[in-house]
Amino acid sequence: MASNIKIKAKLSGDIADIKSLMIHPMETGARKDPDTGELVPMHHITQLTFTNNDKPVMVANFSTAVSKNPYFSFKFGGANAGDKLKVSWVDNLGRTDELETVLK
Amino acid sequence: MEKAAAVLVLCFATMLMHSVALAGPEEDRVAFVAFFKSRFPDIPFADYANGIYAIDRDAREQWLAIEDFPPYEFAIERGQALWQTAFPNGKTFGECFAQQQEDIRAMYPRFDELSGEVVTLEMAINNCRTANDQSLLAYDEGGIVDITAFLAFEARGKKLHVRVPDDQPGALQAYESGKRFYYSKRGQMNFACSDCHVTSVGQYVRADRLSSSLGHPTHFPVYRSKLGEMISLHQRFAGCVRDVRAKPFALQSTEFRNLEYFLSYMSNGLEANGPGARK
Amino acid sequence: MDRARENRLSTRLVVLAMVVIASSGCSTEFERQFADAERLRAEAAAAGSEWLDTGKLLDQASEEAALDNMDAALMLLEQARFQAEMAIKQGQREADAWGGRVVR
Amino acid sequence: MHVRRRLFLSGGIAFAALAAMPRALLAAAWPDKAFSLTAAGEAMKDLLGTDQTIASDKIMLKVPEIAENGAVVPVTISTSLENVESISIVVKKNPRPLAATFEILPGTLPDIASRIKMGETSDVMAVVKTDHGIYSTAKQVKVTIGGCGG
Repeated sequence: MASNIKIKAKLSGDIADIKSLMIHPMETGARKDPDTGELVPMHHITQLTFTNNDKPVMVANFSTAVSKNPYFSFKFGGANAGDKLKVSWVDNLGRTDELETVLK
Repeated sequence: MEKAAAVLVLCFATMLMHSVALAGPEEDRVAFVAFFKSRFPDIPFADYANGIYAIDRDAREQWLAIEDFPPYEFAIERGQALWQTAFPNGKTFGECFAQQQEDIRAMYPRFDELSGEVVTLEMAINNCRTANDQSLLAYDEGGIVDITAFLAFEARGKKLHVRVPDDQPGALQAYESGKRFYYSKRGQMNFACSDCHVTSVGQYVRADRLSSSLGHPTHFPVYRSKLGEMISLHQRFAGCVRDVRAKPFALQSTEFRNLEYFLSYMSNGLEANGPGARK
Repeated sequence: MDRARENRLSTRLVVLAMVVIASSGCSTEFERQFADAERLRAEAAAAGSEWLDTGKLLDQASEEAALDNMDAALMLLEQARFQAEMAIKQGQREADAWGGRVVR
Repeated sequence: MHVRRRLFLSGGIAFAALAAMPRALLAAAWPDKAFSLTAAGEAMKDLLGTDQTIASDKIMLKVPEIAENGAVVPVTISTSLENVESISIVVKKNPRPLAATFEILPGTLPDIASRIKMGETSDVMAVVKTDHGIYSTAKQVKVTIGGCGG
């Protein structure tokens, strides 16, 4: 089963450059279904959290204005090869997803 | 004497007409490439594989930002899983193809002498399923688009190599029919493909710049930002036909397959660089 | 979307069948004009030059006719017929004209 | 609130995080009110306590001049300002102007990128909160009506 989150991590010295991409509709709640003409209910990621060896390094708060299949990148210091980076999100319906990767 | 001269002129004119009408695919392609070279002298041939971003420098930067981590990576991954999953009889997709995995994309579309028609990659995938007693995949759904995304990715860097074999008259016929489709006006807007993508290439239609047909088929399937999903080349064809307010043909119809055959031949020599990201 | 199109198409066929049956007896002005416009649409379709909205106009015409809005229905038929005729002419014109656009 | 609770229950991270960084987590509640407000100033007041920001040339905001597609506008923000606590993206003319806000936790660099939706041509503001003030820079992004692209 392919994951619905992808992470690309690059270490330069102790700086980790983290890029992430996830599958999510990010529905604004204002869009009409072209077939039925009915409003598609709001459905979006609210919070995206990254931890490195269980230490939080980034909390990203999203509105519906983040594009469908969201992309987010950031950098943090004090990283080492072998660190365990974990990303997880929660959306407004309470659904979650997560992925763990090892920094190289 | 005068009469003889007239006959000679007539003969010459007929010969000229013949040579024009009988311009083969290779002559067509050379002229096609030369047209774009004269329209955009500064764009290197290879860059046409990047589609509209060869022409639109402003948009190119946004495209590169998306290509940095493109949403189609999920499609490649899903496609790879589908490709590698064996059929119930234990055989795999790979066994249906004569080429190595990375060589498949650039060889399609191809003319199949046996069935007498153009076979696209999508069709070949479904033919493989039929051969293994599997149901056909729908051409407007994810599965087949994902598989072509995977094969496109595997083929990156391989040059398009579509052939119209001399010894197969059906192949030339299919090519000619695609060429005719391409240059025929259609729809309420009365536009031919070539009106936008040759004659007016690079100009604006409202806020959009018209892309070059040289390089049109190299990067499919594409992730369309406006849809938030992957689409095939034929889905794009259908979109264009609808835009000129003509009734679109079915995905993988003879019309669209022949059009793909012609367009792909025009882009021979460009690198396959799909899947792509488009607005 | 495709399903909706199929449904419309089958509605059109049913209407056409009704028209054919009716025309054996005393057919109304609408039925005659519908059959005529539909025949032209089919001719354009066979030539591969059908326009986008012609079928939609025919569907709308039969909807209006079902509601007994005959003026509106006949006007829509007239538009459909005009489109179909133009599409057929376009196809005939292009049988030769396309060659003049080929890049040489 | 229940959204936060679900995140806590969803895995071990939250408990580990709670022990390690209580202050950071407290600051990280999803700001539902700020996200729901329809005026940029009000949203900023709710999120940051003020809509007054100091214009700064130490904030690098990279956005396209003309968006290829309003559905996917790449935004990159970085800053050389010290002690950054958060970075926010505000799209003045969006129906709900606050697009996203990022907690820059200790050790994390103030250097982020994302892709956002824009309904129409608007100023895009990068708002940087540090321990000594709130700074911003803005650029206009033109959003055009297309429909025939690619």
